[in-house]
Amino acid sequence: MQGMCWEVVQHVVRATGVDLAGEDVGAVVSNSDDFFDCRTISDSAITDVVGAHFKCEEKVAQDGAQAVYYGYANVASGSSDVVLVAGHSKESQVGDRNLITHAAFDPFYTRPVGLDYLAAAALQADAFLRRFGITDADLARLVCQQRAKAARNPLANERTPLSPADVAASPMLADPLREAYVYPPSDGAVAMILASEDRARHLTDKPVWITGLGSSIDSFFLGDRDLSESASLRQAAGRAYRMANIGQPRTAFDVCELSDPYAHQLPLWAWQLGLTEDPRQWLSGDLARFNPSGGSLAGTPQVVSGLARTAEAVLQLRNEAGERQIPGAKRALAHGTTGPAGQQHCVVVLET
Amino acid sequence: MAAESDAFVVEGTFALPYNYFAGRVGSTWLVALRDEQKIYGVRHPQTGKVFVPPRQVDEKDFTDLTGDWVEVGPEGRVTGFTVIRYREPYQPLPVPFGLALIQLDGADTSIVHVVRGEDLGQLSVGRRVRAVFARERKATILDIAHFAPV
Amino acid sequence: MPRKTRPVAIVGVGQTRHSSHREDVNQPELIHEAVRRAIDDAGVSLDDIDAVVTGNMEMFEGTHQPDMWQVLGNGAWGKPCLRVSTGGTTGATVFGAADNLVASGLHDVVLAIGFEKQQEGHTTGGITAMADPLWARHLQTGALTGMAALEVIDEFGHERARRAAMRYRVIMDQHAAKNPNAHRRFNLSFDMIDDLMQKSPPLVGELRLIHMCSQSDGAGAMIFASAERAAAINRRPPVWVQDHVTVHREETLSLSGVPTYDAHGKLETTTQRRAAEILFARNGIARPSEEIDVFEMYDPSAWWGLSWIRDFLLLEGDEHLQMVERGDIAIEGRFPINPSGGVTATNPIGATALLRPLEAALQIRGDAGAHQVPRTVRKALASGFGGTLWTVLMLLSKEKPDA
Amino acid sequence: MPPKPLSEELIHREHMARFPQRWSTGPVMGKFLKALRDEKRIMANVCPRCGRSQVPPREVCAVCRVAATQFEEVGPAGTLRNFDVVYYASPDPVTGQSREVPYATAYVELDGAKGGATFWHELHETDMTKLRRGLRVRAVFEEDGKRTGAITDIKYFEIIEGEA
Repeated sequence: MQGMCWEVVQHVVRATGVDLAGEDVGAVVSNSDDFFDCRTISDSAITDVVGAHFKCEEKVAQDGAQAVYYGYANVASGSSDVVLVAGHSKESQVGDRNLITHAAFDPFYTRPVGLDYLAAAALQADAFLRRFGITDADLARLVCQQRAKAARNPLANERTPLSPADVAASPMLADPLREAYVYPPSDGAVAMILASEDRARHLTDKPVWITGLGSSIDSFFLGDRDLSESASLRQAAGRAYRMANIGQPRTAFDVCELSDPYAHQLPLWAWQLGLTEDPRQWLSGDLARFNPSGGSLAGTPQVVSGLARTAEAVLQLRNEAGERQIPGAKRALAHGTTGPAGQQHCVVVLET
Repeated sequence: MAAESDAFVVEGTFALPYNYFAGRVGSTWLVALRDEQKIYGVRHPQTGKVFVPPRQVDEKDFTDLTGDWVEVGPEGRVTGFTVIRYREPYQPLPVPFGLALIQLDGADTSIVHVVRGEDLGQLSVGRRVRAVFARERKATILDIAHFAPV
Repeated sequence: MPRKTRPVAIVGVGQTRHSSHREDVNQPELIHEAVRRAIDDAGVSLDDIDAVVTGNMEMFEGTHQPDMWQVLGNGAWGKPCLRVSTGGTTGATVFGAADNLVASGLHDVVLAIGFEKQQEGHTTGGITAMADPLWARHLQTGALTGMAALEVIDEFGHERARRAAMRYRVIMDQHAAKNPNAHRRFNLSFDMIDDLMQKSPPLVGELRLIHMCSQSDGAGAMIFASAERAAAINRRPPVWVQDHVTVHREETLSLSGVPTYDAHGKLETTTQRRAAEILFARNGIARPSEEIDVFEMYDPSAWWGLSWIRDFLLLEGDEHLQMVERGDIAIEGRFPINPSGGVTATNPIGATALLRPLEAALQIRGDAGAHQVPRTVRKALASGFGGTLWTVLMLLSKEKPDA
Repeated sequence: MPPKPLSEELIHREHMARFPQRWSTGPVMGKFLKALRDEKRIMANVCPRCGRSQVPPREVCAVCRVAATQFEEVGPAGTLRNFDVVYYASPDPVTGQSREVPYATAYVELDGAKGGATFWHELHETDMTKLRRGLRVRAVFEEDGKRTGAITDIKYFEIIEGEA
């Protein structure tokens, strides 16, 4: 785990020339989860590798986009000029991820009936697909398309191409979610340097600016929500777009990196983000700019998913995304989600 | 210098004991399941909205909801469902089993519970179901053993 | 001068009555009590809150991503809600995050929440789970260690050290007796010191049961606002966040307090001393014990509390022992520490490091009731402790900091 | 209908959370554990900048923020720098079971370790009044065939009688 973090921290240190040993980094915002790590104070395991020995380190224990949100606040508050955001998660450590997310349900009303995030996602998929008449074949096509993108992304966990026949043979886990519609258990770490305008211009000749941030949380009980949509994502997006002065989200972004650990969430989020008015039609359109990385579905640990999506968006805007590069990308949207069936959402708008 | 080949995997366990408290509001609901075989909701004094499971306040406006308990169900309609086909130690039934959102008669929100008693392929939105209480009840939500089609 | 885009005020606080057992409420309901009181204290409505920062340590209650469930009571529905978690320092990290969120301009009014319901889990087992599973988990015993005691005993002698630690503990208990929200109140008196030194059951080495912090159920909430919003809310005298400093350290030391060494083989400083040096230098405080009017310290045990007085106040020699022996740290003393009774009295861990600045804010407002210190409090210091001897130090001020 | 009174009986539910774990040692810790298992040797790693030892080894030197790459054998004897005598029985999160008390844990400065680095382990001694800082102690290894590549391949440390 420490090795994994050190690798990504070294990468950003080399890329930016930030002096980790000196006073350059004012604060570290770490991002991890005690339950996935099965370790109280999961950040104490990585204090040394993120360079926080005798320094400020603060852990955001939600999806990584929230860590970006807080990292931004840390810089904008004036307290730090340079903030290292570093997230890690090793889902391989607990053999069965569902054991962990089951524990997110309250002990009296929702745990005894056997809920976990997979079951919650299935209930959401049921509601959303039914509302729009989206079929198993539609999702299968989407997943094959997205896997083909992942095959061009050397950072993706699952890069094996999928055919519709493979998907059809994929076992149904919880109707309508097949195994192929669920992200594989994944390990990973992500690091990112956030800096004030002055410092950013010194650290890189290709800074990417955070111009919009929005976050919101919905009700906990699944039966309190309309699972075929997401009020909190609409709120989060509205806030981010207001901050970034975006009036027409549908045409505003060259690249959208959305946290889609379950396949049906990509059209659902795209719709609730205002990127399309009709998610069914959207599925048959040109999806090149949506998750060119292959998305979370190709295997990003849930905890760092939004941080990884943000990092992908940054690579795109820096024109450093290799084979998956969207030419001339100027403005990107990155998104993260926490909790059962997307209870909480965080939206980040990035521009060159 | 350590090499990649020096790494190996150690198998182990993480285990800790817990003791959860339902609180007075939750206990009221659970005791009613056990002793009365009745399902209650809590009604918002202004909007009249009936919430199940019960909760102390409306999260959106902090209105106290504990003053007006209304009986709901035992019948209701399925508002969404899945069929669970993967196995976990914490599941209440052997797989496959139906897991459904059920809006009990008189309630404005749905609860999640298990459905059995018919071909799972027949499970559908709008389906009328009825709470089947367990013979031995222990003040848990599984005092409703499952929901069955009416 | 601390650098800050804009000043931030504390406009309302609320806490539960802390207790060993709260079977009558579930987790969101316990949080709700504190949140409701903070909102009432500030005289605002739920709609006035722009964002929420919350924190606890999920292994204590065994709830993964607990903020998801907590939304039933914490007021975060439909709002940005950040959860930070850094062990014992969690509440202080919540404090810092709320301050940063307002100072950044992202939000004008932020609700900060710390919470723990220790009764639902095993506190010591939960803390032990912080240790690396491959080399330390079978050795650690939560936050229990006698090494802090051993250090003080080695330096000042068995009799003086043990007596000073117990005197510190008795003073804390006398403070707790004046605080209706405090969890443990034993009515200890100085004439019981000899007896306690002999008879309180040992936990680890010279760390005895009476020295150690409690395990409490409780929550605290504070409302932070920009100067403009604070002026508009204006129900209580505003308390200003002057500054906060976080100093973490590597994990290899665990909680022992064994000294480590820097790159040159010299004894490293402590995170307490380092945080104090940064904070005081940045805020022009040359004589902390004279310029600061009250200190709410996260004292997980009487031994640590005693020992850290020296580090936090940048003292040398036995000055800290003398302060305790003379009674300087009592409510009516020259440098009151923990008029609330502190952490040996009350410890809902995720809330504890937020309760420190919360109590400090009450002292500045003059609203602490029976445990109000008998003087005008202009500057109040508060500390958080957690992780592997991590420190957060917070400075609150009656006067609005210069822009 | 009269309002329903809230329950006087308060319901609780006991639960043992149990998660199977697959801890990856990584190369650095892996090398340390394999040396215990295969060679009964305690390997520290050393910071290339400041030269301080770390036992167990870490990926980096936290002070210098550089990768710590070189390994050196330390111990098996050393000097007791600090210790705890534990009387309080707490659950072991690896098993969920309560531990037997009293037991002692020790911070040992192993011979050859630089920069004051100490190593934390169990100290086996039935007479707790003997314990004091500065005592000479040594690692006692698990017998051949029983070592598994775990920190417990060192069974405990024991006092070396007669050595100051």
